[in-house]
Amino acid sequence: MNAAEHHDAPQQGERSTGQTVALSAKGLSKDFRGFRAVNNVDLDVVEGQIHALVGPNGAGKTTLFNLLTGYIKPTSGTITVHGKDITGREPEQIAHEGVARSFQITSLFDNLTPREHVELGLQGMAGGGMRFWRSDKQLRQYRERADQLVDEVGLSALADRPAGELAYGQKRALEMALVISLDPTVLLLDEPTAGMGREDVDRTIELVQQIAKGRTVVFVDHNMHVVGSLAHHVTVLMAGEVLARGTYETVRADQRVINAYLGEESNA
Amino acid sequence: MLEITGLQAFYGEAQALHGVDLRVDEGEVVTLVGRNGAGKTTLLRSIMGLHRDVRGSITLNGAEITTLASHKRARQGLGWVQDDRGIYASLTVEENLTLPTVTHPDSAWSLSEVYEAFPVLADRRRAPGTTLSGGEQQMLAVARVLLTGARLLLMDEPSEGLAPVIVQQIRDILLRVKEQGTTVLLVEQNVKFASTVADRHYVLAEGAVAANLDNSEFTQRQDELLTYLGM
Amino acid sequence: MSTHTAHSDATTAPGPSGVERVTHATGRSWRHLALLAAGLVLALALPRIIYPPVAMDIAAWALFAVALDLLLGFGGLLSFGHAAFWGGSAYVTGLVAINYGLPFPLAVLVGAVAAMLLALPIGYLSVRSTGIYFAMVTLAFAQMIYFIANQWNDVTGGENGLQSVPTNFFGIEAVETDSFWFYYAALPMIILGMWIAWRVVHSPFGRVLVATRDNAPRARALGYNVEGYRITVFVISAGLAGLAGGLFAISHGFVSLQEVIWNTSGKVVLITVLGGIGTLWGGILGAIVIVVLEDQLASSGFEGIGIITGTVFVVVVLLFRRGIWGTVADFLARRKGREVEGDDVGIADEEHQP
Amino acid sequence: MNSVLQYTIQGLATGSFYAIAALGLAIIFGVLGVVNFAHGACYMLGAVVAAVLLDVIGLNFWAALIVVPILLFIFGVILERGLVRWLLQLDPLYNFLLTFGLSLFLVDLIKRQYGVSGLPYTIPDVLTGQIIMGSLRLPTYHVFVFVASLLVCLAVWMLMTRTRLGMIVRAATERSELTRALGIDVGRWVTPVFGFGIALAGLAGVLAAPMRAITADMGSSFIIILFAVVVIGGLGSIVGAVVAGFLVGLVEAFGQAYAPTFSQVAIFVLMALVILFKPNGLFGREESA
Amino acid sequence: GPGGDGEGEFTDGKVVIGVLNDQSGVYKDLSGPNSVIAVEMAVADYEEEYGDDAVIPEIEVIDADHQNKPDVANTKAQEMYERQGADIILDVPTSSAALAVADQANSHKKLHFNIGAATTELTGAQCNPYTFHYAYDTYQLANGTGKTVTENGDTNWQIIYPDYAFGQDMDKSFTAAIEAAGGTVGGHIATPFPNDNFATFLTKAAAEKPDVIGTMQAGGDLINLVKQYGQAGLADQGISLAVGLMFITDIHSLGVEPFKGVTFTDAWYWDMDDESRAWADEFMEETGGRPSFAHAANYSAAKQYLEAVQQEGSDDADTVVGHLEGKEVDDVFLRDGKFRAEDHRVIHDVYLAKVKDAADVTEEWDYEEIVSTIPAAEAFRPVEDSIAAGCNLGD
Ligand SMILES: Nc1ncnc2c1ncn2[C@@H]1O[C@H](COP(=O)(O)OP(=O)(O)OP(=O)(O)O)[C@@H](O)[C@H]1O
Ligand SMILES: Nc1ncnc2c1ncn2[C@@H]1O[C@H](COP(=O)(O)OP(=O)(O)OP(=O)(O)O)[C@@H](O)[C@H]1O
Ligand SMILES: [Mg+2]
Ligand SMILES: [Mg+2]
Repeated sequence: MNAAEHHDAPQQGERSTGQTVALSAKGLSKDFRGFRAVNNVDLDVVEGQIHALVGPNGAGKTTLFNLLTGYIKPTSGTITVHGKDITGREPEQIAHEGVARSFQITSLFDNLTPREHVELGLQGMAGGGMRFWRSDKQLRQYRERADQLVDEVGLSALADRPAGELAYGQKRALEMALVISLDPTVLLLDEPTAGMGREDVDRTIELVQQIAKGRTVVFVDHNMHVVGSLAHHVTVLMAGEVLARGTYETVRADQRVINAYLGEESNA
Repeated sequence: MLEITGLQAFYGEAQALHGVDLRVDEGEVVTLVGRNGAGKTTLLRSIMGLHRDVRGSITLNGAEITTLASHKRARQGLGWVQDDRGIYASLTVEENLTLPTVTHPDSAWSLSEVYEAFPVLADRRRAPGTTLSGGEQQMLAVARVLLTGARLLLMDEPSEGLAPVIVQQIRDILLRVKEQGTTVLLVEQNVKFASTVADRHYVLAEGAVAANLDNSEFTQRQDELLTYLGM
Repeated sequence: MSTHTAHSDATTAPGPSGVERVTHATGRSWRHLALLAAGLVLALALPRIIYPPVAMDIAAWALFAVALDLLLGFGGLLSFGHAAFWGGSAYVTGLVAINYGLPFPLAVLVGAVAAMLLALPIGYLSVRSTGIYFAMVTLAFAQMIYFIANQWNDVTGGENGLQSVPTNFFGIEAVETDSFWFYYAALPMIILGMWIAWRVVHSPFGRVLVATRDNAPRARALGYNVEGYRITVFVISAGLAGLAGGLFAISHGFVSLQEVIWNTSGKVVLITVLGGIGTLWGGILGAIVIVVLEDQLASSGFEGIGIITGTVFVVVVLLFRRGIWGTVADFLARRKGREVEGDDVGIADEEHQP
Repeated sequence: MNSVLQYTIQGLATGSFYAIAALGLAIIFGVLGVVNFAHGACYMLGAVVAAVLLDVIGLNFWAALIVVPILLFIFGVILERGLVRWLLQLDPLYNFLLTFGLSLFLVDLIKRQYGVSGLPYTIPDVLTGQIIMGSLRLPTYHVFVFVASLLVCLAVWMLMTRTRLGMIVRAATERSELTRALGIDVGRWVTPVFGFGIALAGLAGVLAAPMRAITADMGSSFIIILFAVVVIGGLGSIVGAVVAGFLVGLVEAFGQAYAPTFSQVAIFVLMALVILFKPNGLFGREESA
Repeated sequence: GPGGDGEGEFTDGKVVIGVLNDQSGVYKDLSGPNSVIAVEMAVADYEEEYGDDAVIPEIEVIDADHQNKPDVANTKAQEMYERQGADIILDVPTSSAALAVADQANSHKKLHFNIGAATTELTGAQCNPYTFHYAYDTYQLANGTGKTVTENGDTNWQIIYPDYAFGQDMDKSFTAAIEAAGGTVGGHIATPFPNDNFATFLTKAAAEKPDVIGTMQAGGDLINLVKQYGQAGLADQGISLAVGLMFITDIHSLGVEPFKGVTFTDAWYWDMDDESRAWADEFMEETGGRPSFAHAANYSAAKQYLEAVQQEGSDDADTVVGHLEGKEVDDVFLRDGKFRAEDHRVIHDVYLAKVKDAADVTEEWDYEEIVSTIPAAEAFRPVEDSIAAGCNLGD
């Protein structure tokens, strides 16, 4: 398996400096009715780093995300978070292990306001959602923190509008707020800037940088500007397999990556 | 070819378009830029007859089409690539491609031409449409409309979420389409992409046309536009 | 639903409900109080207006409908098999009353607990699906319960039913023999059941429930065990249905297969839809209309009650999807010139996202 | 051994009704996203109309096989135009409820009109009697029903998967707005497809008429079994509907032979097992995450 | 008679007869609206017969549809007794509904004559002082058909019965009757209920090569079974079919063809003699159809009740019951009839009937041929057995 060959070098180096691995996948594969979307992928995400996952369309990035967060079950391979095996767990259990994700296609509760979204996220982590005998005034305890988060992503003016009425960019922002509300140790962001204007993109970059402090982030993005400004480490996927890994600079100089993915833009 | 005057569009009580005036001539490639929520998608959907809560006038080749049913507009040569791609889960890739009515056989691409341009699609022709990745679906959506031979393509952010190589591929295809004399109205956020394919640019802000620039003006004023429009 | 078009990351399964936004209303509490008072007055006056056994039927069906709406309107799950719990509890209540002579409130509670136990495995299997799939699966399971009740002769009395279920009430004869007084003895349990439903909706649990209804995968990503919530609400709903079914059994003094047959599941759905999905209290109005209508039709000499109830169903679904409660609330809101946006009642006419 | 063969044929004959009717249910669901609760009532109408036409104008069985489905097709068209269409844009549960109300209406209407004790029906002599092979006696009619329904299922499957019409129909189901924008007049197809699905239910009814009691209630428990069939097969799966239809027929026959008391429960146990291990049914699509 | 002298005692100045039955479900044809008409005929006949001598100031007939739902029956019965002043409720098919109404009769101390239901519980464990069981029951059906068919030479039986209370009851009663008559039951095949597919069961039964298959199915299930019996060609193999419970309305709706040669027990047949035919003609004028035994029984029950009231000059339930207990009567329905005091079973002659060949049918509703008459004393469950089953009216 050629993926194994060119992956060990940088990783070994990092490990020897005493950094711990927050999220790790070993030999992960997924078949969809005979079609192998993810093939024997090894991935180690070092704690505290921002890790980008890039690759051509259909490389298997979203599928990998879905595997890591339990939305689909791997055909083979194992996944660990902070050393704990979570293979085959349900999404909500993985969330409780401190792994939060956003969705490539916006996925919100159309009838809830941004504030209610965030309250829901805060409660999800704090537990207590099952308390059907208590009053929902309980949720007020999260109000302050919720307003703060909504403000951080620039939605305070819209805090009380149902999410269904927001424009796309605003929804993406809310998506971010929701992910942060889970206060995760590991964050998986699927194309956080897709469909955003430049101003929003820059704000999102800032936001990601800010929330990445003390956290581990894995994200997918096609915007090389975003990848370049954020990622400490890049893994390039191609046809379900790892094509290359390393820093942004090493990866973008890799000829295979240029051929398969970046094309002429790398010279631009 | 396409002429729009005083177009207003509504979502219930909210107004998304506040009197858009715009024209696209035969053979032109025109982009529509503007920040999120400016109303670009709404405009395209209104032209296509999918958003019907509108006032104003839309004419195609001089004929009023404001109230025409959308399948009839399609038959008059309008082709639409929707922003969320619109791929059928219950159809295979090939069925997705062959589904639309071929309206202008002379300008229509053939299936083999499409497969040549997008080899991925050929590989997965028997797979259900939505098992393709986001980017593959985008290619499928573009390819599909090429097969109909539509004379005026309405494309809503075809480069969104695509890998740079694929974006280049789409751009090449657009250039090829343009060469064939097909007219294109393109919604685009990617300014660089827009400036390499288009002749003219409409800047949409808050539901109205804020500027109509040709390519050189557009490139010149790019930075100003970017900050002004927040793109 | 999601199986039909499984194409996006978010295979949401919206129930027919929709805009029920559990609002934290301020300043509207006086309206709620007025409504509550009106409801209580109605509940107290009912057996004076309507023949007491019929009034009792209304109360039981109303609670049954509220239980169903808890599941349908807030969990987005349409159960077409709730008769299993209403009837299951009725049988258990009847058996307990006959064999142990418990005072009826206790017997009914035992019945309700039994319904909840029954709901556990059925719920476990059913909540794996949503939308229409869920409706069909629950219907099929209820039919299974029906077959069992029919065949388990020695216990259920089969076709003959359980006859002579006693009404024991601490030796208070008025309640035990007079349906007028029985109504007042049973009413607190009905109100208790409704209060539980209200509590559940307006709890942190209720909030999450609505979220799982609107977008289950997303709720999962927020760390919520969606199936867990669905099973929980299913079991609570079954318990409340059981409470209603047990009271019904006591008030009639017998239990028959009628309580577990699928038409009973259909009837409670009709009542709920007529009252207004996602309104919680709509079922009360629905129960008044349907129970009285059926009672009248039974003595009217009109053959073919289904022609009327079927028509009512069709008309409501076509023209008054928000049900009586929703339509009235809507109308009042409009008249007051208020925006209907964010209203706390009614069902959505939202487009179904494929 | 003999009896096993005999039970198999009986199971397949019963399964024929399930398969054809479930096919109609699956197609309607596939195209309109509607689960037609009135499908049992339409099956009943098929049998009742056949019986009434025999009585009133002497329409024989062979003619009924053609005429009755056509009449039900028309009925379906009216139903779609008049009622179902108005709810297509909404959550599919609304049409489920609508058709539920409709089935209450239809059943009691037929009761009022034709009583409750059932209607008589006779079939051509060719189909009476038994095919005798050694010690095996197979009712001719059972064999006929099985073969006929197999052909119908095959034809429908080809129509849906191999023709452009089938493709349009599937596309329109899924994204009617986009399909219009691709130049296809969707509205033209929805109605006939609904009618077609109803006609299949009617056909099942005609086929059932000679061996079942023709009463207003004949569809009431049928529809519930039908639901179990589509849940087992996978809702919206055409192949699933047919395979599960025959499968349930066999389960019923063998259940009756070896554990009669539990034969009906057996169907639901099968269903429970299927949803336990394959929540989307045997042929349902795997959900994407 | 004692009633001749004018005014009697009447609770509210009138006698109210409630007819509570199924007007929209499976028993609609058997009893249904036509039972109400039969009762009205009885009232008219009473008024005509006594004219000015009638003691009852006013007679009112009310009716309701219980839709075969026991809870509706229960509420309606309660309403009839309490609100509408019913003195007696008639008919009430469907066992569960019947038992519920009997219970209401008992607690209201008002009368109930049950006609439409078949359960022997009404004269067994659930019997009560205010309820009489009038027309037929499972024991009588089994005894009639099982015994007579066996005695006629078909001794080797297979029984197919629906696996619920009624069917199990019938299976037991039939077996007892057959064995008492010297026959054997080779197999008891339980089937689900309701069920529309009997092919497998018939195959199983036929495999044992019996003389006769006895089916305890009723209604739609019976029709299913009869059709599938025809298709399986069992008649050609010399296996005949005896039916536990069948009504003339079943034959009417399907025609005689499918039932060719089937034997069953009927409590009464409209064309059995001149008296019955005369009444059936009257009935036909009113309704356009011929009466089922249930219609005749409703007529008879109303008539006998009014007669008793007339005799006693009172509608007091205890008085009427006292009058009826042990009374022997003969009317168009009750031949050699008697109101048994011990268990409130009303006994009378019943008949073993055979469905006519199509060629022998001369007019509409001409479907049955009476094979033999089973005398009242033999037709019903002996009193000892009722008491053994738990009936205790002896106080
Ligand atoms: N279904 C809807 N209901 C209400 N308002 C809507 C709806 N869809 C869009 N809008 C509003 O109409 C305006 C224009 O939206 P539109 O989608 O056309 O913008 P856009 O320019 O395409 O934005 P983007 O770049 O994010 O795609 C926005 O303010 C949006 O909030
Ligand atoms: N549910 C599924 N069934 C079958 N194939 C699938 C399914 N989901 C994804 N695939 C296939 O797996 C491959 C990887 O898809 P994935 O969505 O992970 O790509 P991606 O890297 O996220 O691409 P993009 O950047 O375009 O979103 C694609 O070829 C896709 O067709
Ligand atoms: Mg992706
Ligand atoms: Mg847009």
